[in-house]
Amino acid sequence: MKKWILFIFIFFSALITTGCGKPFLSTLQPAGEVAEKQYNLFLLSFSVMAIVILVVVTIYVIVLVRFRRKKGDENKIPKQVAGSHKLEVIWTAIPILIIIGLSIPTVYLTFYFGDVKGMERVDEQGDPKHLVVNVRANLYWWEFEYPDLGIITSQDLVVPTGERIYFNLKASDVKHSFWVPSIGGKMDTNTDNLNTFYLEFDPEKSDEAGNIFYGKCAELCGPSHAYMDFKVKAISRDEFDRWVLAMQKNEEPELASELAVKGKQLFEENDQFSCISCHATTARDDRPEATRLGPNLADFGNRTRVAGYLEFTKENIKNWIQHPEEYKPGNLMYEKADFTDEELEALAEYLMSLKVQE
Amino acid sequence: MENNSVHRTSVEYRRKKSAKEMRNQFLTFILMIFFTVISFVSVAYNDLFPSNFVAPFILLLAGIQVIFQLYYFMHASHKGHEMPMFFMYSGVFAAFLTILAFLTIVWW
Amino acid sequence: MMAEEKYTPQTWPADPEKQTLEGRNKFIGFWLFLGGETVLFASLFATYLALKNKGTHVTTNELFSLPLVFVMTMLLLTSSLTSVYAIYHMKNFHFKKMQFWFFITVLLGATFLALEIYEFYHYVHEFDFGFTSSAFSGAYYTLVGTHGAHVLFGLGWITALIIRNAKRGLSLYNAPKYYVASLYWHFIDVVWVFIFTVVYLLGKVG
Amino acid sequence: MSSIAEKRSVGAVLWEYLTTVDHKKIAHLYLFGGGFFFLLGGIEALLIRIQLLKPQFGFMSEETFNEMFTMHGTTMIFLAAMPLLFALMNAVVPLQIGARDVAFPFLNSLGFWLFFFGGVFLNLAWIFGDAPDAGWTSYASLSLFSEGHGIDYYTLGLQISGFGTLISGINFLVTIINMRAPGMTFMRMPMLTWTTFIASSLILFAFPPLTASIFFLMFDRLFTTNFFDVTAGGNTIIWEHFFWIFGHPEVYILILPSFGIFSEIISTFSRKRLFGYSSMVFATILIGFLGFMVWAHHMFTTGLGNVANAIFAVATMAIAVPTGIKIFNWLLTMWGGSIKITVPMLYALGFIPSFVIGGVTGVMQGIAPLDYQLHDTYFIVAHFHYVIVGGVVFALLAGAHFYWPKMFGTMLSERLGYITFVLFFIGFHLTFFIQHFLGLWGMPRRVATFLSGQGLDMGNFISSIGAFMMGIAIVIMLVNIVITTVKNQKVGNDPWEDGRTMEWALESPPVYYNFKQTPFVRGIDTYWIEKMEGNKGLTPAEPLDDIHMPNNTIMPVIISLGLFIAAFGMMYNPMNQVGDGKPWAIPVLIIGLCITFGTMLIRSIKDDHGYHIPKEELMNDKHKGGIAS
Ligand code: HEA
Ligand code: HEA
Ligand SMILES: [Cu+2]
Repeated sequence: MKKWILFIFIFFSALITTGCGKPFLSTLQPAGEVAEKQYNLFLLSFSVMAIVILVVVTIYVIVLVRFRRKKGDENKIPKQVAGSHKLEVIWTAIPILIIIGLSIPTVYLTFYFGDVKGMERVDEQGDPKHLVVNVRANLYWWEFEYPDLGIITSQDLVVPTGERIYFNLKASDVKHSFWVPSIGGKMDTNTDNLNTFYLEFDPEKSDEAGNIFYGKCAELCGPSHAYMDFKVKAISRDEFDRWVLAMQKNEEPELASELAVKGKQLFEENDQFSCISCHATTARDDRPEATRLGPNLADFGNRTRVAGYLEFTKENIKNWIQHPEEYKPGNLMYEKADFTDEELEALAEYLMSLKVQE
Repeated sequence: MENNSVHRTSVEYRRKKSAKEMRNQFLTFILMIFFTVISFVSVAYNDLFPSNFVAPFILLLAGIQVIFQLYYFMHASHKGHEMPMFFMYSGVFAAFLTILAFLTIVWW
Repeated sequence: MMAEEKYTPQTWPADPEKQTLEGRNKFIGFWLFLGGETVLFASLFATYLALKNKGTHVTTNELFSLPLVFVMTMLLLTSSLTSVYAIYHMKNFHFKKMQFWFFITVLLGATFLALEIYEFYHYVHEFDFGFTSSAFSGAYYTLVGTHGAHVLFGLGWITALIIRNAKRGLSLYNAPKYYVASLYWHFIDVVWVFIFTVVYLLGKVG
Repeated sequence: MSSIAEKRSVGAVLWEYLTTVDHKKIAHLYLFGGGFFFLLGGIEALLIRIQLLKPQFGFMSEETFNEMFTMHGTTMIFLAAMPLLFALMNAVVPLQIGARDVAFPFLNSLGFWLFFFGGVFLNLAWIFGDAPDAGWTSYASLSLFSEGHGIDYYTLGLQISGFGTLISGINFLVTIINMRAPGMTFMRMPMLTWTTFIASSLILFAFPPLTASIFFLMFDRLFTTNFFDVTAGGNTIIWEHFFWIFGHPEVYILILPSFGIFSEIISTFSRKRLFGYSSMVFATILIGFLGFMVWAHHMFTTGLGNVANAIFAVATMAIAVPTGIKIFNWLLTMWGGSIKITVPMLYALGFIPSFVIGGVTGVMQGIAPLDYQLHDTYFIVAHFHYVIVGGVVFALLAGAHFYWPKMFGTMLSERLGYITFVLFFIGFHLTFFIQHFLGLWGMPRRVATFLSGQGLDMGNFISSIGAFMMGIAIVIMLVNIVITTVKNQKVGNDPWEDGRTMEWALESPPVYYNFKQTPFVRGIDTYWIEKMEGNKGLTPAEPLDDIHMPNNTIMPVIISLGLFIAAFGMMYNPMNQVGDGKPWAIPVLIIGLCITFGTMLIRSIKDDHGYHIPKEELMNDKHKGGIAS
């Protein structure tokens, strides 16, 4: 039996190193400072724990081998030992030392990760030194506001690599939690306060992972909790600046096709819903937060996923518009719509043409 | 049961003892009333005292009153109250932690 | 057996509440219960402190009036003393006097409760400060109301004891019952000491 | 069932169980009640694992999935694990300390029935539609948002059963404080009694915060108050604090009695007294104490601030020390012993490495900055199933096998027992070991499904397979129980032959008054001492005399039923958040409360002095009641 445990131990340890997890999601393949430090902490504590387990299992195996009741010993009465002062001191003291040892990095890193003073730091011109992103979690979608840049995106967070990015986190309906596993640990988005923390994306690791990371909601928030994914595009600072410029300039796109024009009309007024009343189509949405009821669609055409988790195809867009409840039960858009196929086609066409950059 | 005559003297002794205790309890009561009045006065005329003095002061008075209640009115000083007091203080400990947490790490 | 025996002042033992096993069990059990109640009230206090003056249109300062609370406090403190008297007489096997002092305790408690009801009524009607008005009001009414409910329960309990045993006199069977009822009553008083300090007085200070 | 019961009609047996105040019968009730809910919770677990068998399976809807794990967690913790522990505690603790019953037999029965009706109420949610779906933690923002009455079943059901638990806790405390036989000092008490004592104190102090916060949640949902409504000044973090101020001690409420059970089993089957008894006691107390100072380790990512996180992190890790003391004491108890491998012992042996794995992952989670990654992932799920299944469920299964003869007078089949153990043990590790890695690979917990292409398929598949092995194991155990009961082969007082504590000096099952004469305790492991001196039973501490016994009563059932009825009135009151108030609600509420309080009043007014078994009758009774001669 015990060999068996050892076997699975080795088997699974092998699994970590061979990397069953994916680089865009796994905490075991860190791609940023925070996750890196946490991974090291994991390795450290894991090794300590492995030793603890080893010690226990060693004694355990010895005991089982040596002290099983043998044939002929049925009436043997072992010595009734009350205890041993020395031994008890040893196994009290050693764990205390281990715990003290573990406490040092624990406390150090708690304060290290919790240090968000950089958020307010400014350069000589009085401009903020670091990028700050306001994250607002909503029932099954994410909004990312860049307050110093005056732009908003939804679902896809775009960040520059190689620098600390500070986040303000909050939720507008129920509690969620913001988590990009391979970049760093999570932080809750509460309904009653603002949480702050920072992350950093490693340029090389980002390239290796294809510049897209998966983010997840880590706090149960209702039926579609599992679908509340988001993507993080981690790109170089230059690329990022270009993207920001494009976003800031972003006007209503020129619509190439007739279909798209019709889609735009439908988007703005149709007899079922007024999409525009919830969704903005430019990145500079200056309406107050409470009225931004749906994800910003400015860069929709560049999304990698529909509704955060479906493959980005026209078919999926149409399905989503028609039956959102089927894909994200409990979402606050509407249960289902009654668009004709042409209308759906037009809407999808329009939405796919919403791109701030090619 | 015990011998009756022995009992009678012990009854008298007991009576005396509890009468004495009763006087103590009455004294305690007077003190409690006194403390209460002080508490109310120090708040009602709060221009007389700085408020960062009044708050800890009246809490202290409340604490003393509770000790009075426990040890004089509820006889916690008598024999046989070790276990009850152990559990009361454990409860006070849990209570203290809860209140401390709610005063410090619940944000608004 | 022992529990139903008839006693005289001479044979009546020193600690009547602890003479039978049932009595001792009741005694310890009730104290433990009070330990748990301590934590319960601490939870309510903690909540009150966290939600104090939150989301409300009237603050503690505007709401509370000290004279009324002072009178209530005096009533309850005195009732604590009267129940001490009652137990004193129980120990001396003076059944009538014990009943009398418990009766006074009930009267004082009932007056307290009436004033509290008046107070709540006043808040609701004068200040539009109802249970559901704000987070603060909810926390306030829950804390003070739970205390009030304890008073009510205590009144019912002691009254039931007085009536039930009126004809039977003291015995080792009912002595523990009286005793724990008085413990309960003191505990209610302890809680009130904190309520008038933390809720009312600090409400005026802070 | 016991042999006496079999001869009577079904109705009489039923009535006997409804009205019983005998701790041994109440133990049976807890065993069946808790066992029933364990199966229910287990079936829910299996359904969870079916849904997660493969990516985007669609075996059940997302709503149903949320209900499933919420009910699974709630049922397992409140309605299965705790009552099953109560079953064993009830069956054994009074016997271990030489008592004829618990301190408050009436309250003992009331505790059971409150638990039972609360549990039934909670589970009615499945029948009447919406089940609670905000997790067993029911975090306030989501639980206020939750549609339908699901959360109301949760609040009301847990409230009722919570009262029952609190009552039982106080009862055990008083029993252990007051009802010990002469000579049974605190430092001679068997470990199961000690752990029961400490766990009961945790119940005493941990349940009131839960009660308070559940009231808040109930008020918010049913009477539109604003405790957690942020827009009206409320604060959702209050709920989180309260839940964990309760929740963390709760897990020690579960594990400490389990430790007690293993202590008994390990020393029995090693034929040695417990190594380091006093440090075991000390460790138990310390765990209970520290258990109140670590709750915020469930909230590291909530944003309490660095100082709070650091303090709670260190406090959390500190619990490894007393727990380690226990582990090593068990190992050293076996060291130099004469270890006999029986079914209970197998579970104990399986427990040690499993629990250590679960414990050390707990310490890893205690490292706050690391927990930022681990929190709310399957790593957590793995951790707590390792400690709960590998600790508590193993203890329950071990205890059930170990004490079965004492509770029912028959011996469960060893062979089937081995098979159950092997299947359960392998299935358990298969299910939960891989979940550590699922979490590390980025799988959050409480997700109704996962997408393919994220590297999570294989792990989840393995995990589900393991769960089914556990399912088969449990079915085999049920078969074992049925076969054993049908065979009905009676066993003697000390069927394991190495019994050490007083319960093994008694008949299996003990006669209804347990001890004919209160025994005299001369040291740790009383019965062992007597056996070693060649005595056939315990030394009496008193001459044979009449025995005072409590009367049976139906009142506990009625009191609990009243609350059960009132709960419906509460739920459908016209102010409720769902907006489907019913005109009958308030009357029903009042009727229910009247039934409860009226019965309580009757109970307190009507004298109930119990009855006496006369000495003569005892002399003629063939039962020995544990006493030598
Ligand atoms: C029986 C139940 C039980 C037990 C005993 C424990 C025991 C422990 N638990 Fe666990 N825990 C749960 C049940 C339990 N837990 C549950 C149900 C949850 C999740 C709730 C939810 O969110 O739904 C949870 C969650 C949980 C968290 C929150 C994780 C998160 O959500 O982010 C944390 C964090 O610190 C934690 C820590 C611990 C620790 C440190 C112990 C310690 O007591 C363990 C101590 C034991 C050992 C360490 C092993 C033996 C010791 C030695 C061999 C000595 C040498 C060892 C060292 C020096 C390390 N637990
Ligand atoms: C005592 C506590 C306890 C116990 C024993 C278990 C036992 C099991 N649990 Fe656990 N579980 C929790 C407490 C417990 N659980 C808690 C608190 C949560 C968190 C909930 C939340 O997030 O809110 C949770 C969550 C949880 C999850 C995560 C859900 C999610 O986050 O999405 C999973 C998934 O695998 C799981 C699986 C299992 C399995 C496979 C078992 C197995 O060990 C079960 C084994 C038992 C059986 C298999 C019974 C078999 C029964 C039969 C075969 C019946 C047949 C007979 C008849 C019909 C007569 N549980
Ligand atoms: Cu915990």
